[in-house]
Amino acid sequence: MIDFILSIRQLFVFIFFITGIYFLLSTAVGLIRFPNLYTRLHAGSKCLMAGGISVFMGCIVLEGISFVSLKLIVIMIFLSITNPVTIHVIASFDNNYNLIPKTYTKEDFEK
Amino acid sequence: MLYLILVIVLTAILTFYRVIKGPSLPDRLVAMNCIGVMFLLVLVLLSFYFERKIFIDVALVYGVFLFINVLIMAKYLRKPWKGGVGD
Amino acid sequence: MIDILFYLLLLFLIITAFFMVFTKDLSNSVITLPLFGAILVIIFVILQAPGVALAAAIMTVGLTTAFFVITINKTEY
Amino acid sequence: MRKKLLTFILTLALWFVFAGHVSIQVFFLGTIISSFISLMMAENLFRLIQLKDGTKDFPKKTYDIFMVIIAFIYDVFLSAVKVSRHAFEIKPSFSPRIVRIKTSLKNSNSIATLASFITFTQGSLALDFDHINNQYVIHWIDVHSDDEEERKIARIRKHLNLIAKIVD
Repeated sequence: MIDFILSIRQLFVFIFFITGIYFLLSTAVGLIRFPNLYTRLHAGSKCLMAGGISVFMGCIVLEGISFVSLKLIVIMIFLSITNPVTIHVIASFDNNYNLIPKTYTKEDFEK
Repeated sequence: MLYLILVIVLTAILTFYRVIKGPSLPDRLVAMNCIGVMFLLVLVLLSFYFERKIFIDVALVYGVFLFINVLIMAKYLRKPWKGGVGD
Repeated sequence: MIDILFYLLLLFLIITAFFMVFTKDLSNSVITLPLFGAILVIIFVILQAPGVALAAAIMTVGLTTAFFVITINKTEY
Repeated sequence: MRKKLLTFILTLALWFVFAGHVSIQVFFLGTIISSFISLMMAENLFRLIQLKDGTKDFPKKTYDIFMVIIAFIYDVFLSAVKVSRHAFEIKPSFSPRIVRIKTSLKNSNSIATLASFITFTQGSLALDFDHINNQYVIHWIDVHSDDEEERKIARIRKHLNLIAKIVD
Protein backbone atom coordinates (compact mmCIF):
# COMPACT_ATOMS: atom_id res chain seq x y z
CA MET A 1 0.00 0.00 0.00
CA ILE A 2 2.80 2.42 0.89
CA ASP A 3 4.62 1.53 -2.32
CA PHE A 4 1.45 2.22 -4.29
CA ILE A 5 1.08 5.71 -2.75
CA LEU A 6 4.78 6.40 -3.40
CA SER A 7 4.47 5.39 -7.05
CA ILE A 8 1.38 7.60 -7.49
CA ARG A 9 3.30 10.53 -6.03
CA GLN A 10 6.28 9.90 -8.34
CA LEU A 11 3.92 9.78 -11.32
CA PHE A 12 2.34 13.13 -10.42
CA VAL A 13 5.77 14.74 -9.93
CA PHE A 14 6.88 13.42 -13.32
CA ILE A 15 3.76 14.76 -15.07
CA PHE A 16 4.09 18.20 -13.48
CA PHE A 17 7.77 18.51 -14.40
CA ILE A 18 7.19 17.40 -18.01
CA THR A 19 4.43 20.00 -18.48
CA GLY A 20 6.69 22.63 -16.92
CA ILE A 21 9.49 21.83 -19.38
CA TYR A 22 7.04 22.00 -22.30
CA PHE A 23 5.68 25.41 -21.34
CA LEU A 24 9.12 26.89 -20.65
CA LEU A 25 10.38 25.65 -24.05
CA SER A 26 7.32 27.16 -25.73
CA THR A 27 8.14 30.45 -23.96
CA ALA A 28 11.65 30.51 -25.43
CA VAL A 29 10.53 29.48 -28.93
CA GLY A 30 7.70 31.99 -28.86
CA LEU A 31 9.96 34.82 -27.78
CA ILE A 32 12.32 34.02 -30.65
CA ARG A 33 9.77 33.43 -33.43
CA PHE A 34 6.90 35.85 -32.83
CA PRO A 35 7.00 38.94 -35.07
CA ASN A 36 5.52 41.70 -32.92
CA LEU A 37 5.96 43.20 -29.44
CA TYR A 38 2.45 42.49 -28.21
CA THR A 39 2.47 38.88 -29.40
CA ARG A 40 5.77 38.46 -27.57
CA LEU A 41 4.05 39.79 -24.47
CA HIS A 42 1.46 37.01 -24.87
CA ALA A 43 4.23 34.41 -24.85
CA GLY A 44 5.95 36.13 -21.95
CA SER A 45 2.92 36.19 -19.68
CA LYS A 46 0.86 33.05 -20.16
CA CYS A 47 3.36 30.31 -21.02
CA LEU A 48 5.86 31.52 -18.43
CA MET A 49 3.29 31.55 -15.62
CA ALA A 50 1.96 28.11 -16.60
CA GLY A 51 5.48 26.67 -16.53
CA GLY A 52 6.29 28.29 -13.21
CA ILE A 53 3.08 27.17 -11.54
CA SER A 54 3.51 23.57 -12.74
CA VAL A 55 7.14 23.36 -11.53
CA PHE A 56 6.11 24.78 -8.14
CA MET A 57 3.22 22.28 -7.91
CA GLY A 58 5.64 19.44 -8.66
CA CYS A 59 7.93 20.62 -5.85
CA ILE A 60 4.98 20.85 -3.43
CA VAL A 61 3.83 17.30 -4.26
CA LEU A 62 7.41 16.06 -3.85
CA GLU A 63 7.83 17.74 -0.45
CA GLY A 64 4.50 16.90 1.23
CA ILE A 65 2.98 18.96 4.04
CA SER A 66 5.61 20.99 5.88
CA PHE A 67 6.82 24.57 6.31
CA VAL A 68 8.84 24.39 3.10
CA SER A 69 5.73 23.78 1.00
CA LEU A 70 4.01 26.72 2.74
CA LYS A 71 6.96 28.91 1.76
CA LEU A 72 6.69 27.65 -1.83
CA ILE A 73 2.98 28.53 -1.86
CA VAL A 74 3.86 32.06 -0.68
CA ILE A 75 6.39 32.44 -3.53
CA MET A 76 3.84 31.08 -6.05
CA ILE A 77 1.09 33.50 -4.98
CA PHE A 78 3.57 36.41 -5.05
CA LEU A 79 4.70 35.48 -8.56
CA SER A 80 1.15 35.10 -9.89
CA ILE A 81 0.17 38.49 -8.47
CA THR A 82 3.18 40.43 -9.71
CA ASN A 83 3.56 39.01 -13.23
CA PRO A 84 0.41 40.72 -14.69
CA VAL A 85 1.59 43.99 -13.16
CA THR A 86 4.96 43.59 -14.87
CA ILE A 87 3.41 42.74 -18.23
CA HIS A 88 1.01 45.67 -18.01
CA VAL A 89 3.82 48.09 -17.16
CA ILE A 90 5.93 46.88 -20.10
CA ALA A 91 2.91 47.04 -22.43
CA SER A 92 2.39 50.70 -21.60
CA PHE A 93 6.11 51.41 -22.17
CA ASP A 94 5.69 53.25 -25.45
CA ASN A 95 2.20 54.34 -26.47
CA ASN A 96 2.27 53.26 -30.10
CA TYR A 97 -1.24 51.86 -30.33
CA ASN A 98 -3.08 55.06 -31.28
CA LEU A 99 -4.47 55.65 -27.83
CA ILE A 100 -4.54 59.19 -26.57
CA PRO A 101 -5.46 59.37 -22.88
CA LYS A 102 -8.52 61.47 -22.25
CA THR A 103 -6.95 63.56 -19.52
CA TYR A 104 -4.83 65.41 -22.07
CA THR A 105 -6.90 67.65 -24.32
CA LYS A 106 -5.98 68.43 -27.90
CA GLU A 107 -4.72 71.90 -27.06
CA ASP A 108 -2.07 70.42 -24.80
CA PHE A 109 -0.58 68.50 -27.70
CA GLU A 110 -0.56 71.56 -29.95
CA LYS A 111 1.86 73.37 -27.66
CA MET B 1 16.08 16.49 -11.07
CA LEU B 2 19.42 17.60 -12.51
CA TYR B 3 18.29 17.09 -16.10
CA LEU B 4 15.42 19.50 -15.42
CA ILE B 5 17.87 22.18 -14.24
CA LEU B 6 20.03 21.63 -17.34
CA VAL B 7 17.02 22.02 -19.65
CA ILE B 8 15.90 25.22 -17.91
CA VAL B 9 19.40 26.76 -18.17
CA LEU B 10 19.53 25.85 -21.88
CA THR B 11 16.12 27.50 -22.29
CA ALA B 12 17.48 30.64 -20.63
CA ILE B 13 20.41 30.68 -23.08
CA LEU B 14 17.90 30.38 -25.96
CA THR B 15 15.89 33.28 -24.56
CA PHE B 16 19.04 35.43 -24.30
CA TYR B 17 18.99 35.64 -28.11
CA ARG B 18 16.08 38.08 -27.81
CA VAL B 19 18.10 40.25 -25.41
CA ILE B 20 20.98 40.43 -27.90
CA LYS B 21 18.87 41.07 -31.01
CA GLY B 22 15.82 42.94 -29.82
CA PRO B 23 14.64 45.77 -32.06
CA SER B 24 13.43 47.97 -29.26
CA LEU B 25 13.80 48.38 -25.51
CA PRO B 26 10.55 46.67 -24.28
CA ASP B 27 11.48 43.46 -26.13
CA ARG B 28 14.69 43.25 -24.15
CA LEU B 29 12.77 43.99 -20.95
CA VAL B 30 10.30 41.14 -21.55
CA ALA B 31 13.15 38.73 -22.27
CA MET B 32 14.96 39.87 -19.11
CA ASN B 33 11.84 39.21 -17.03
CA CYS B 34 11.49 35.70 -18.51
CA ILE B 35 15.14 34.81 -17.82
CA GLY B 36 14.77 36.12 -14.26
CA VAL B 37 11.77 33.89 -13.50
CA MET B 38 13.59 30.89 -15.03
CA PHE B 39 16.55 31.50 -12.71
CA LEU B 40 14.16 31.65 -9.75
CA LEU B 41 12.91 28.19 -10.71
CA VAL B 42 16.54 27.01 -10.93
CA LEU B 43 17.20 28.30 -7.39
CA VAL B 44 14.17 26.44 -6.00
CA LEU B 45 15.13 23.20 -7.77
CA LEU B 46 18.76 23.46 -6.57
CA SER B 47 17.44 23.71 -3.01
CA PHE B 48 15.65 20.39 -3.53
CA TYR B 49 18.73 18.82 -5.14
CA PHE B 50 21.14 19.72 -2.30
CA GLU B 51 18.40 19.16 0.36
CA ARG B 52 19.22 22.34 2.27
CA LYS B 53 16.18 24.40 3.27
CA ILE B 54 17.94 27.76 3.55
CA PHE B 55 18.34 28.09 -0.21
CA ILE B 56 14.61 28.78 -0.58
CA ASP B 57 15.15 32.06 1.30
CA VAL B 58 17.62 33.09 -1.40
CA ALA B 59 14.94 32.42 -4.01
CA LEU B 60 12.37 34.50 -2.08
CA VAL B 61 14.66 37.53 -1.73
CA TYR B 62 15.68 37.25 -5.37
CA GLY B 63 12.05 37.18 -6.52
CA VAL B 64 11.17 40.34 -4.58
CA PHE B 65 14.14 42.25 -5.97
CA LEU B 66 13.46 41.09 -9.54
CA PHE B 67 9.96 42.60 -9.38
CA ILE B 68 11.30 45.91 -8.03
CA ASN B 69 13.96 45.99 -10.78
CA VAL B 70 11.50 45.71 -13.64
CA LEU B 71 9.30 48.44 -12.17
CA ILE B 72 12.24 50.82 -11.72
CA MET B 73 13.46 50.20 -15.28
CA ALA B 74 10.00 50.75 -16.77
CA LYS B 75 9.58 53.99 -14.85
CA TYR B 76 12.96 55.63 -15.42
CA LEU B 77 14.02 54.38 -18.86
CA ARG B 78 10.91 55.57 -20.70
CA LYS B 79 11.18 58.64 -22.85
CA PRO B 80 8.92 61.57 -21.92
CA TRP B 81 5.83 62.51 -23.89
CA LYS B 82 6.04 64.56 -27.05
CA GLY B 83 4.06 67.38 -25.51
CA GLY B 84 6.36 67.38 -22.55
CA VAL B 85 3.49 66.74 -20.16
CA GLY B 86 4.87 63.40 -18.88
CA ASP B 87 4.91 62.62 -15.22
CA MET C 1 26.94 15.70 -13.72
CA ILE C 2 26.94 18.90 -11.67
CA ASP C 3 30.14 19.91 -13.49
CA ILE C 4 28.29 20.26 -16.80
CA LEU C 5 25.83 22.67 -15.20
CA PHE C 6 28.69 24.62 -13.62
CA TYR C 7 30.60 25.03 -16.90
CA LEU C 8 27.37 25.95 -18.73
CA LEU C 9 26.72 28.71 -16.21
CA LEU C 10 30.30 29.98 -16.56
CA LEU C 11 29.85 30.12 -20.35
CA PHE C 12 26.62 32.09 -19.90
CA LEU C 13 28.43 34.46 -17.50
CA ILE C 14 31.09 35.17 -20.13
CA ILE C 15 28.44 35.80 -22.81
CA THR C 16 26.55 38.30 -20.65
CA ALA C 17 29.76 40.07 -19.61
CA PHE C 18 30.93 40.50 -23.23
CA PHE C 19 27.49 41.73 -24.28
CA MET C 20 27.47 44.25 -21.41
CA VAL C 21 30.82 45.70 -22.43
CA PHE C 22 30.52 45.79 -26.22
CA THR C 23 27.04 47.24 -26.88
CA LYS C 24 26.62 50.77 -28.18
CA ASP C 25 23.52 51.80 -26.25
CA LEU C 26 23.92 52.29 -22.51
CA SER C 27 20.42 51.15 -21.49
CA ASN C 28 20.97 47.74 -23.13
CA SER C 29 23.98 47.30 -20.91
CA VAL C 30 21.94 48.18 -17.81
CA ILE C 31 19.22 45.65 -18.71
CA THR C 32 21.81 42.84 -18.83
CA LEU C 33 23.28 43.73 -15.42
CA PRO C 34 20.70 41.86 -13.22
CA LEU C 35 21.14 38.74 -15.36
CA PHE C 36 24.87 38.86 -14.58
CA GLY C 37 24.02 39.11 -10.88
CA ALA C 38 21.54 36.24 -11.07
CA ILE C 39 24.10 33.90 -12.64
CA LEU C 40 26.55 34.90 -9.92
CA VAL C 41 23.93 34.02 -7.27
CA ILE C 42 23.39 30.57 -8.81
CA ILE C 43 27.15 29.94 -8.89
CA PHE C 44 27.39 30.86 -5.20
CA VAL C 45 24.51 28.48 -4.43
CA ILE C 46 26.25 25.62 -6.26
CA LEU C 47 29.44 26.34 -4.27
CA GLN C 48 27.39 25.90 -1.01
CA ALA C 49 27.54 29.48 0.26
CA PRO C 50 24.04 30.73 1.14
CA GLY C 51 25.15 33.86 3.05
CA VAL C 52 27.21 35.19 0.17
CA ALA C 53 24.35 34.35 -2.17
CA LEU C 54 21.89 36.40 -0.08
CA ALA C 55 24.27 39.38 0.00
CA ALA C 56 24.90 39.13 -3.75
CA ALA C 57 21.17 38.90 -4.45
CA ILE C 58 20.52 42.11 -2.54
CA MET C 59 23.56 43.99 -3.86
CA THR C 60 23.92 43.01 -7.50
CA VAL C 61 20.31 42.34 -8.45
CA GLY C 62 18.72 45.03 -6.33
CA LEU C 63 20.66 48.13 -5.44
CA THR C 64 23.36 48.49 -8.09
CA THR C 65 20.90 48.27 -10.98
CA ALA C 66 18.58 50.81 -9.39
CA PHE C 67 21.42 53.30 -8.88
CA PHE C 68 22.66 52.89 -12.46
CA VAL C 69 19.17 53.30 -13.91
CA ILE C 70 18.49 56.49 -11.95
CA THR C 71 21.91 57.87 -12.92
CA ILE C 72 21.28 57.23 -16.63
CA ASN C 73 17.88 58.88 -16.34
CA LYS C 74 19.41 62.01 -14.80
CA THR C 75 22.19 62.35 -17.37
CA GLU C 76 20.83 61.32 -20.77
CA TYR C 77 17.24 62.41 -20.95
CA MET D 1 -10.50 46.76 16.80
CA ARG D 2 -11.46 43.87 14.53
CA LYS D 3 -9.18 45.18 11.79
CA LYS D 4 -6.21 45.34 14.17
CA LEU D 5 -6.86 41.81 15.44
CA LEU D 6 -7.14 40.42 11.90
CA THR D 7 -3.91 42.15 10.84
CA PHE D 8 -2.15 40.79 13.95
CA ILE D 9 -3.19 37.20 13.25
CA LEU D 10 -2.23 37.36 9.57
CA THR D 11 1.19 38.91 10.26
CA LEU D 12 1.95 36.36 12.97
CA ALA D 13 1.06 33.52 10.61
CA LEU D 14 3.34 34.98 7.93
CA TRP D 15 6.11 35.32 10.53
CA PHE D 16 5.81 31.64 11.45
CA VAL D 17 5.91 30.62 7.79
CA PHE D 18 9.07 32.63 7.19
CA ALA D 19 10.75 31.42 10.40
CA GLY D 20 10.35 27.76 9.40
CA HIS D 21 9.88 26.16 12.83
CA VAL D 22 7.65 26.61 15.90
CA SER D 23 9.33 27.47 19.21
CA ILE D 24 8.82 29.87 22.13
CA GLN D 25 11.48 32.40 21.03
CA VAL D 26 9.94 32.77 17.58
CA PHE D 27 6.53 33.31 19.19
CA PHE D 28 7.75 36.10 21.53
CA LEU D 29 9.68 38.02 18.86
CA GLY D 30 6.84 37.61 16.38
CA THR D 31 4.31 38.90 18.91
CA ILE D 32 6.31 42.07 19.53
CA ILE D 33 6.96 42.84 15.87
CA SER D 34 3.48 42.01 14.57
CA SER D 35 1.85 44.06 17.34
CA PHE D 36 3.93 47.05 16.21
CA ILE D 37 2.88 46.46 12.61
CA SER D 38 -0.82 46.06 13.46
CA LEU D 39 -0.84 49.21 15.62
CA MET D 40 0.82 51.31 12.94
CA MET D 41 -0.50 50.08 9.61
CA ALA D 42 -3.95 48.52 10.16
CA GLU D 43 -5.93 51.54 8.97
CA ASN D 44 -3.80 52.07 5.86
CA LEU D 45 -3.91 48.38 4.99
CA PHE D 46 -7.69 48.16 5.13
CA ARG D 47 -8.09 51.40 3.25
CA LEU D 48 -6.28 49.77 0.31
CA ILE D 49 -8.12 46.43 0.42
CA GLN D 50 -11.82 47.18 0.09
CA LEU D 51 -13.98 44.10 0.49
CA LYS D 52 -17.73 44.14 -0.02
CA ASP D 53 -19.59 44.86 3.25
CA GLY D 54 -16.34 44.98 5.25
CA THR D 55 -15.38 41.79 7.08
CA LYS D 56 -18.93 40.49 7.49
CA ASP D 57 -19.74 36.95 6.26
CA PHE D 58 -16.13 35.84 6.45
CA PRO D 59 -16.46 32.04 5.79
CA LYS D 60 -18.60 32.49 2.68
CA LYS D 61 -16.18 35.11 1.41
CA THR D 62 -13.18 32.79 1.81
CA TYR D 63 -15.07 30.19 -0.25
CA ASP D 64 -15.58 32.77 -3.00
CA ILE D 65 -11.90 33.76 -2.94
CA PHE D 66 -10.96 30.09 -3.22
CA MET D 67 -13.23 29.68 -6.25
CA VAL D 68 -11.60 32.74 -7.86
CA ILE D 69 -8.13 31.24 -7.38
CA ILE D 70 -9.25 27.93 -8.92
CA ALA D 71 -10.70 29.75 -11.94
CA PHE D 72 -7.44 31.73 -12.23
CA ILE D 73 -5.20 28.64 -12.40
CA TYR D 74 -7.58 26.86 -14.82
CA ASP D 75 -7.53 29.87 -17.17
CA VAL D 76 -3.74 30.09 -17.03
CA PHE D 77 -3.27 26.49 -18.19
CA LEU D 78 -6.02 26.63 -20.82
CA SER D 79 -4.62 29.78 -22.40
CA ALA D 80 -0.98 28.65 -22.26
CA VAL D 81 -1.88 25.61 -24.36
CA LYS D 82 -3.34 27.89 -27.05
CA VAL D 83 -0.33 30.21 -27.16
CA SER D 84 2.17 27.33 -27.17
CA ARG D 85 0.30 25.81 -30.11
CA HIS D 86 0.97 29.03 -32.00
CA ALA D 87 4.64 28.87 -31.03
CA PHE D 88 5.31 25.43 -32.54
CA GLU D 89 3.52 25.96 -35.85
CA ILE D 90 5.56 25.94 -39.05
CA LYS D 91 4.23 29.30 -40.22
CA PRO D 92 2.80 31.30 -37.29
CA SER D 93 -0.42 32.98 -38.34
CA PHE D 94 -1.99 35.76 -36.33
CA SER D 95 -4.82 38.19 -36.85
CA PRO D 96 -4.43 40.64 -33.97
CA ARG D 97 -6.98 43.30 -33.16
CA ILE D 98 -7.45 46.03 -30.55
CA VAL D 99 -10.86 46.12 -28.89
CA ARG D 100 -12.44 48.42 -26.30
CA ILE D 101 -14.78 46.96 -23.68
CA LYS D 102 -17.00 48.89 -21.28
CA THR D 103 -17.27 47.72 -17.68
CA SER D 104 -19.65 48.55 -14.87
CA LEU D 105 -17.12 48.23 -12.02
CA LYS D 106 -16.56 51.36 -9.97
CA ASN D 107 -14.03 50.33 -7.35
CA SER D 108 -10.39 50.83 -8.29
CA ASN D 109 -9.45 47.60 -6.53
CA SER D 110 -11.81 45.43 -8.60
CA ILE D 111 -10.64 47.14 -11.79
CA ALA D 112 -7.07 46.03 -11.08
CA THR D 113 -8.22 42.48 -10.31
CA LEU D 114 -10.19 42.24 -13.55
CA ALA D 115 -7.18 43.59 -15.48
CA SER D 116 -4.99 40.77 -14.22
CA PHE D 117 -7.78 38.32 -15.10
CA ILE D 118 -7.95 39.69 -18.65
CA THR D 119 -4.20 39.25 -19.01
CA PHE D 120 -4.54 35.54 -18.26
CA THR D 121 -7.68 34.60 -20.20
CA GLN D 122 -7.43 33.06 -23.65
CA GLY D 123 -5.52 35.24 -26.05
CA SER D 124 -6.19 38.63 -24.52
CA LEU D 125 -3.90 41.25 -23.01
CA ALA D 126 -4.98 44.33 -21.09
CA LEU D 127 -3.10 47.35 -22.41
CA ASP D 128 -4.68 50.35 -20.71
CA PHE D 129 -7.77 51.68 -18.93
CA ASP D 130 -9.75 54.85 -19.55
CA HIS D 131 -10.96 56.38 -16.32
CA ILE D 132 -13.34 58.75 -18.06
CA ASN D 133 -15.34 56.30 -20.19
CA ASN D 134 -14.84 53.20 -17.94
CA GLN D 135 -13.48 50.98 -20.69
CA TYR D 136 -10.53 48.65 -21.10
CA VAL D 137 -8.22 48.58 -24.11
CA ILE D 138 -7.54 44.95 -24.97
CA HIS D 139 -5.22 43.34 -27.52
CA TRP D 140 -6.49 40.00 -28.91
CA ILE D 141 -4.10 37.53 -30.52
CA ASP D 142 -6.49 35.82 -32.96
CA VAL D 143 -9.93 37.15 -33.83
CA HIS D 144 -11.08 36.08 -37.29
CA SER D 145 -14.64 37.45 -37.41
CA ASP D 146 -17.06 39.57 -35.44
CA ASP D 147 -19.05 36.62 -34.05
CA GLU D 148 -15.92 35.20 -32.45
CA GLU D 149 -15.31 38.56 -30.85
CA GLU D 150 -18.78 38.51 -29.30
CA ARG D 151 -18.21 35.05 -27.86
CA LYS D 152 -14.91 36.08 -26.31
CA ILE D 153 -16.41 39.19 -24.79
CA ALA D 154 -19.09 37.02 -23.19
CA ARG D 155 -16.33 34.97 -21.53
CA ILE D 156 -15.01 38.12 -19.89
CA ARG D 157 -18.50 38.96 -18.58
CA LYS D 158 -18.44 35.67 -16.66
CA HIS D 159 -15.26 36.70 -14.83
CA LEU D 160 -16.78 40.10 -14.16
CA ASN D 161 -19.76 38.54 -12.38
CA LEU D 162 -17.38 36.36 -10.36
CA ILE D 163 -15.35 39.35 -9.17
CA ALA D 164 -18.35 41.57 -8.46
CA LYS D 165 -19.45 39.03 -5.84
CA ILE D 166 -16.37 39.66 -3.70
CA VAL D 167 -15.14 43.21 -4.21
CA ASP D 168 -16.99 46.25 -5.63
